[in-house]
Amino acid sequence: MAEITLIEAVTQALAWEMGADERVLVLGEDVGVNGGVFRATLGLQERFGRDRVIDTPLSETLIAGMAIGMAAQGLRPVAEIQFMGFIYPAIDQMLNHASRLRNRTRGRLSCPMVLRAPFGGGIHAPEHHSESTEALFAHIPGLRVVIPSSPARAYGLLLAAIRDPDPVIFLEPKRIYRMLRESVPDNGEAFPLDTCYLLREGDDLTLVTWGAMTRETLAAAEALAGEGISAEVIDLATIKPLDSETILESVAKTGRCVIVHEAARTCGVGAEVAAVLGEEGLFSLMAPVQRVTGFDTVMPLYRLEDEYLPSEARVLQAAHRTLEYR
Amino acid sequence: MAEITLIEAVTQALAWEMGADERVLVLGEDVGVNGGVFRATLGLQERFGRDRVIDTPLSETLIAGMAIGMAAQGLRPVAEIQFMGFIYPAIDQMLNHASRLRNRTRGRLSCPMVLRAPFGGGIHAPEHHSESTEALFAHIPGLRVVIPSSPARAYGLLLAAIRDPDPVIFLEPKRIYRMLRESVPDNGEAFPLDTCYLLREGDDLTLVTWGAMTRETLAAAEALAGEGISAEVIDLATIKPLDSETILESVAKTGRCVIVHEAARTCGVGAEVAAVLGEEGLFSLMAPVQRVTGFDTVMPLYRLEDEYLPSEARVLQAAHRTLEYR
Amino acid sequence: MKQVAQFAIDYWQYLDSDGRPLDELPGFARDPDEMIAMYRALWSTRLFDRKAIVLQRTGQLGTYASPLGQEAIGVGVGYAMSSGDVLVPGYRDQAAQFVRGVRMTDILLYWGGDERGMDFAVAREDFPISIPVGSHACHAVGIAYALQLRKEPRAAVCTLGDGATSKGDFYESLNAAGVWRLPLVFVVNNNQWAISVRRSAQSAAQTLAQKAIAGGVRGEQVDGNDLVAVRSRLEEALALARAGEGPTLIEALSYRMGDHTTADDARRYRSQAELEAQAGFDPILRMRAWMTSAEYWSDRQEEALHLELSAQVEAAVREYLRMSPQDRQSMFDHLYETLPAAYVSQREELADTAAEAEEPYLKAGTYDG
Amino acid sequence: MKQVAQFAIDYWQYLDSDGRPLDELPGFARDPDEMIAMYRALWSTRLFDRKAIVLQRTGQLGTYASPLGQEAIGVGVGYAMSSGDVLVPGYRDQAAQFVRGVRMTDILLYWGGDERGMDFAVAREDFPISIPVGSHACHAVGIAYALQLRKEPRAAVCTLGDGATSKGDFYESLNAAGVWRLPLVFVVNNNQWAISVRRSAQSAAQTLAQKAIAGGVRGEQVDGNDLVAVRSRLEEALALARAGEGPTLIEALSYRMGDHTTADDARRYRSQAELEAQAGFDPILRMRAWMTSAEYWSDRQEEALHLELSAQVEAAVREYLRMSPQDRQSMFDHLYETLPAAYVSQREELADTAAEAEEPYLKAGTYDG
Ligand SMILES: Cc1ncc(C[n+]2csc(CCOP(=O)(O)OP(=O)(O)O)c2C)c(N)n1
Ligand SMILES: Cc1ncc(C[n+]2csc(CCOP(=O)(O)OP(=O)(O)O)c2C)c(N)n1
Ligand SMILES: [Mg+2]
Ligand SMILES: [Mg+2]
Repeated sequence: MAEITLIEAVTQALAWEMGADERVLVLGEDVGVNGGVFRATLGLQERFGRDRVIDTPLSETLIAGMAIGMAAQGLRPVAEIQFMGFIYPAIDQMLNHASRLRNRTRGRLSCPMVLRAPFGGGIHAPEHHSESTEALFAHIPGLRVVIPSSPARAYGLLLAAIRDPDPVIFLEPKRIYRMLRESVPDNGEAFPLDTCYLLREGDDLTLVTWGAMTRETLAAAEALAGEGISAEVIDLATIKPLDSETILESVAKTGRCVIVHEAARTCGVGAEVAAVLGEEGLFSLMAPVQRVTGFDTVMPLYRLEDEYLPSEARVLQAAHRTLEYR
Repeated sequence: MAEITLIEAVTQALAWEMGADERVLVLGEDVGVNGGVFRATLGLQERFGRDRVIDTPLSETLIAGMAIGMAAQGLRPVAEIQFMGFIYPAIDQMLNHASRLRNRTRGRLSCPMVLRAPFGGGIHAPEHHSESTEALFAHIPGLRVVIPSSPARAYGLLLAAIRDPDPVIFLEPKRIYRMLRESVPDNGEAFPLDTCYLLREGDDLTLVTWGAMTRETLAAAEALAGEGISAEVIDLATIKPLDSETILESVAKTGRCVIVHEAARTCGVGAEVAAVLGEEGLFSLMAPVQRVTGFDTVMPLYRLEDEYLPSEARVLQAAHRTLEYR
Repeated sequence: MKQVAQFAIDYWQYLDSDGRPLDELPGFARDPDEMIAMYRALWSTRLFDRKAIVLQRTGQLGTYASPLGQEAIGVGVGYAMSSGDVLVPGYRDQAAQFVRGVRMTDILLYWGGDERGMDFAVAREDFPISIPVGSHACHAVGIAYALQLRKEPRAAVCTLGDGATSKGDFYESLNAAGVWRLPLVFVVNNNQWAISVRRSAQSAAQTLAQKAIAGGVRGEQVDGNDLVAVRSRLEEALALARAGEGPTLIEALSYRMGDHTTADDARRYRSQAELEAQAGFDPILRMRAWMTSAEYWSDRQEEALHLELSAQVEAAVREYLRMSPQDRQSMFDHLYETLPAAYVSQREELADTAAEAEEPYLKAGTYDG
Repeated sequence: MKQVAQFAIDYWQYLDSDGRPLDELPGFARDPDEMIAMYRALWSTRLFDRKAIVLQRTGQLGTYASPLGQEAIGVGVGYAMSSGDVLVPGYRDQAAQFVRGVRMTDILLYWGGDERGMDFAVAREDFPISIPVGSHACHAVGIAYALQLRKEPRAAVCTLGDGATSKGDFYESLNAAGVWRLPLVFVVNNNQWAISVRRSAQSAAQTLAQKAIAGGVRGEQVDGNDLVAVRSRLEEALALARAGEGPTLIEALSYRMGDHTTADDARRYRSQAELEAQAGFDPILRMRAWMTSAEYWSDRQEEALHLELSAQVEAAVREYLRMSPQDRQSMFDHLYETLPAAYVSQREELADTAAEAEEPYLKAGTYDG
C-alpha cells in the first residue's frame, strides 16, 4: 500500500465518503478544477461533478451559512475555508446558527456539516495565513473541534467528522500537510471522536499537544528519552469536547504536565487543559503546569515566525523546569 | 450629586469625552435620535450633532471596519454593537485588522477605537441576546477587553478605554445596567486599565469574577461572612491583558480560589485564570480551583436562563467545597 | 463612451388603497373561497398580534415583534407557497408562518422563552425565525441548493426587512443565488424602518428591489399592502424558481404601524403625523373593501369571523399559558445528538442545583432590541 | 405595473487596443512630460514585477502577487490621486503604491516576511496591503468619513478585485458610502479571475459596475488596459468626490496575465488559448504605440528607460537583501503603544530563547493562496 501524506489522507477520506454517501458534498473557494490551494479536493470535481464539488463565490459567511441550510436539508456538506485567517466572517454562522440549530428546534432540524480549514504557521506563508485560533471555536457550545496530526488520523477523524450528526470544525495543520507519510488503508473506517490519542507512553511527565506541534513534542520526548526521562505524549485530537479523563489519568501517573500549542497563550486551549488539571488533578501535580505556546502577540510575518512558534528547545526547557520540582 | 446607574455612567463618560475631545465620535445602529436601545447614547446626537453621533446602516462588519479607518485617521471612534449576539460579523475586523494595525505598520498607523456592546443574560431578552463570549476577544493579541461592574467603574474605565491609544472591546453587563446607583462625579477622571479591582478583602478564600456576576459573588461573600468565612472578591475589570499579579497575591494569602463567570465553562476566561494559578500559584493552592460558570450548552431561551446563570447558591456551594480541603 | 447595460425596476399593484382593481385580477381572485381564506388569515394574524401585545404588557410574554399593517406580505407569501416549499423567515413573519401551519402556540412559546416553539408539528423543514438580521439568507441559499441538486420542483422563500438589506450576508446570498440560478425568492418587507433608522438612512438606493441588480437577479417592487399583488408576484417568482429560471428579489412596500418590538417606543423617533398618514393604507381594509364590492363578503360574515378567530387565539393562549416549563436539564438534551461524555457531569450538576424560585416572565422593559 | 427606476452602465475607453485614439483625449494627454512619467511608471512596475518573480523562484522572496498586464489600473489610480488623498489597496496594487511614493524595497520587505515594509516613509496615511479580501473596503469608508467630517477636500480610493465584489464587507462599505455620500472611489480590478474561479462564476451580474446600483452609487466600466481612460475616469470620480458629490465605483476591465501568485499555477485551470487571446491587449504596448504616434516617444528613449529602471529595481533589491532581520523581540514592540505589564515577561522569555538556526526564505511552494 502506498504511503500518503496528511493532505492526501484528507482527499482520500473525502473521496471515500463522497463515493459511499451521495449526500456528501464539498464546497468552497477553488475546490473545483483547482482542487483547492493545497489540493485537498484534488480530482473530486472530475469524479463527482460540479454539483457536488462546488466552487463558491468569494464569500466566507455564505460558505458556512449555506452549508447550514444544506445540512438542515439532509445533505452532508464539507465546506472548506481556504485559510483559517479567512474563517472569521463565518464565526457568526457557526456560533449563532450551526452550533444551535438542533438545540433551538428541539431536534427537529440538525446541522451535520464540517467546516474544514488549514491552519497554523511554519510554511512561510503571507500575512494572515499562519494563525492558530482553534480556541475561539472550542469555546462555542454545540460545536466539535477536531485537529488531526497524522495521515491516518486525518483520514479516520475526517470520516468521523463527516458522519457525525452535528457540526464539526476540522482544522488541518498545514505545516505537516506533506511532512510525513504513512500507509493509510482506504477502508472507510472512521476513528473515534471525543477522545485523545496517546502518541507515546511514559511515566515521568505528560506532554499534551495537538496538530503540528505533535512533531516538536514527540521530538522533545525522544530527546528526553535520551536523558533517561520517559515522557508520555497525548494528542488531544478532539479539542472540543475535551477528553479530560485521559489527561487526568496520565498526570495522575506522571505528576507533571507541559502543554504545547502554537496559538497565543492567553485563553488558548492550553488554559482549559491547565484549568482541568487545577480542578480535578491538583493533588497529583508535583510541579506547576507549564504552557509552551505562541506568544500573546500578533503572529509575525514569516521572517520571525520560527521565533514565534514553540520549538523543541522550548518544550525541553519547560520539561526540565517541570522536572526540577521534586 | 445625583446617583446614577451603570448605563447612565456610560452616557456620562461618552458625553464628557465628546465634550473634551472633538476627535471622539459615536457610531452604531440606533445610537442617534433613539439614543441606543439601552439609551447609552441618550441626548448625544442633540448635543454633538449627526456627524459625530452616527446612525449606521445595519452592518456590523462595517461598524467595526469603518471605526478602524476613522481611528487610523486620528479620530477616536466609539462604536456600538447593539447586542453582543450581533458582534460576530465584526470579529474579522477586530482580529485581522484592529488588533494589528499598529503592529503591522510598525507604529505608523494605529487604532485607538472602542467597540462597545451590552452582553450577558438575566433580563429575559429574546434568543441570541444573552450570551457572554468575552473569551473570544480575550484570546486575540493586540486587543484590550474591559468589563465594568459598577457605575463608577463604567465611567472611569470607559474614559480610559476611549483615551487608550489601542483598540478596546468594552463589554457592558446589561443585567446590572440599572440595578444599582451610585454617585459618580462627572470629573473626566479615568480609572486605570490592566488592573483588577479588589471589591472586598478577605483571608479565607478568593472569589474572582467580573461584570454582572460581581453581584452574586459579593452576595456570596456576604453570606460567607455570616458563617464566619472571610472571602476576598476580585473584579478582573480588564480581562485582557490580565492582571495576574493581584490574583496570585490574593491566592497566596487565601490558598483557595473560586472563579465565577456567566460564559460557558470550556475555554472561558476562567480557564486562563485557573491556568495562571496552576502555573504560578500552584504551591499556594490548598484546594482545587473551582469554576462556577455558565454551562457548556447553548444559552437557553429565557424561561430557563436563571438555571443557566451561576447563582449565589452555586457560588456558595463551590466556596464550601473549596473550604473542605484542609 | 458607450452604454453596456440597462436595467429597470417595475412596481406592481392590483388593488388601489381603496380596494379598487387597477387591472384585471389574477385567477385566484375569482375564487371566493380562496379570497375568504386569505382574508381570514389577515385577521387571524392581526387578532393574534393584538393579544400577544396584551400578554407582553401584562407580563405573560417576553419581547414580541408585531407585524401590524404588514400582514398582507406574510399572507401573500404563505398562500403563494406550496407545502413542499421551504420558508426561512425573519421575526416579523408570523402571518406567513401561520399560513404554513405553524401554530399560534408555537409563536407564543418562542417569544415566551421556550424552545419548544421552534419544534413545529407541520412545515417541519421550515426554519425557525432568525433573530440575527440577514444571517438566514445564507441558509436559504443552502436549502435552495439542496432542492435544486435533488431536482425537486420546490423552492425556498427567505423573508427579511429593509434593514437586513444592508447586511453583507444578505448580499452574499443574493449574489450566490444568482450564480447558481437557485429556486429561491427573497421577499423584503420594506416597512420603512429598522428600529429607529429610516429607510433613507439605510441605503441611498432609490428602491431596495434594485439590490437584485448587484447579483444579476430579477428584482421588482410590489405594493406590500395589496394582498392580491403580493400573492400574485410571489406565485410568478415561485413558478419561475421551480421551473429553473432562478431567483427573484421582491421588495414589498409597506409600513411598520407598530413599535419595532414591545420593548421599543417609536414615539421617540417618529412623528404621529407620519403614522397617521399611513392609516389609510391598511391591507385589511383594502381587502375588505374589494371583497365587499365583489360581493364575496358581508358585514355579518365579518362579525362572525372575529368571534371565531378570537376564540382560536384565546385557545392558543390558554394552551401556551398552561404549558409547564421544560426541565432544566433539557438545555443539554438537544445540544448534540448524543451528549458527549465531557458534558454529562455538567448535566448532572445542573439537575442537582436547585435554582432560586423563578419568575418566568419578562423583567421590566429595559431595552428596545 | 409601472416602471419606477431605470439604470444604465457606461463603458469608457480612449485608446483602442492598438493605441489609436477613439475620441478627443483628456487634457493631461497633451502634456508629453506627464505622459512619459506615466509610461515610466508602467514599466517600473513591470520590471519590478519580473524581478520579484525571479527572487521568489530563487528562494529570496516569499509568495508574491504579480500585477502583470494590469499595471495601467494602478498607474492610472496613482496619477489621478493627489498626494493628500488616501489609498487603501489590495495586494495587487504595487503600481499605484509606487506612484504614491511607496518604495520598491518596502514591497519586497512585505512579501519577504518583514513588517517594516508597511512602514512607508511617504504616503503615511495610506493603508498597507489588505490580504483578507474585501475587508479593507470598510476602512476606506471610515477614512472617507473622517475626511468629510473635517471638511477636507480629499478623497479615499479603495482598490479591490473581481472576487472581492462577492464579499459582504465590500457591499456593506459600498452601501454606507452611498448613504453618507462619502468622498470615496472604489476601483475594481476585474482581471477575470479570482485564483481559479472565473468572473462568470463569481456573480451573475453582467457587469461588476452595476454592483454600485445596489448602494445608490454611481458605477461605470472603464477599459483597464487603457491608461488614459483609467486616469481620466478616476480624475472625474475623485473630482466629484472632493466636491461633495459622493462615491463612485469604477470597474476596470483587464486580465490577469500571470498566475494568481507565485504559489499558483494557472495552467491547472485556464487554457493557453485564453491567455494568448489576451496578449494583444497589453497596456504598455498600447501606451507605447500611442506615444510613438504622438511623437512623444522613441525607441531610443525606450532603451534608455529600461536601463535606468532596471538599475533602480536592482538597487531596491540590493537594499532589500542587505537588510538584516528585525530583532525577535520586535514582535512585541508595536503590539500596543506601551507593552502591558502582563506581556513583559513573554517578551523577556522570547529574548532569552535562541531559536534554531533559521532559513528566512520560503519553504517549497506547497500551496496557492
Ligand atoms: C445582525 C443584527 N444586528 C442587529 C440586530 C438588532 N435588531 C433587531 S431588529 C433590527 C432592525 C431590523 O430592521 P429591518 O430589517 O428593517 O426589519 P424590521 O424590524 O423593520 O421588520 C435590529 C437592528 C439584530 N437582530 N441582528
Ligand atoms: C477573505 C479572503 N478569502 C480568501 C482569501 C484567499 N484568496 C486570496 S486572493 C483570492 C482571490 C481574489 O480574487 P480577486 O478579488 O479577483 O483579486 P485578484 O487576486 O484577481 O487580483 C483568494 C480567494 C483571502 N485572501 N481573503
Ligand atoms: Mg424594517
Ligand atoms: Mg481577480
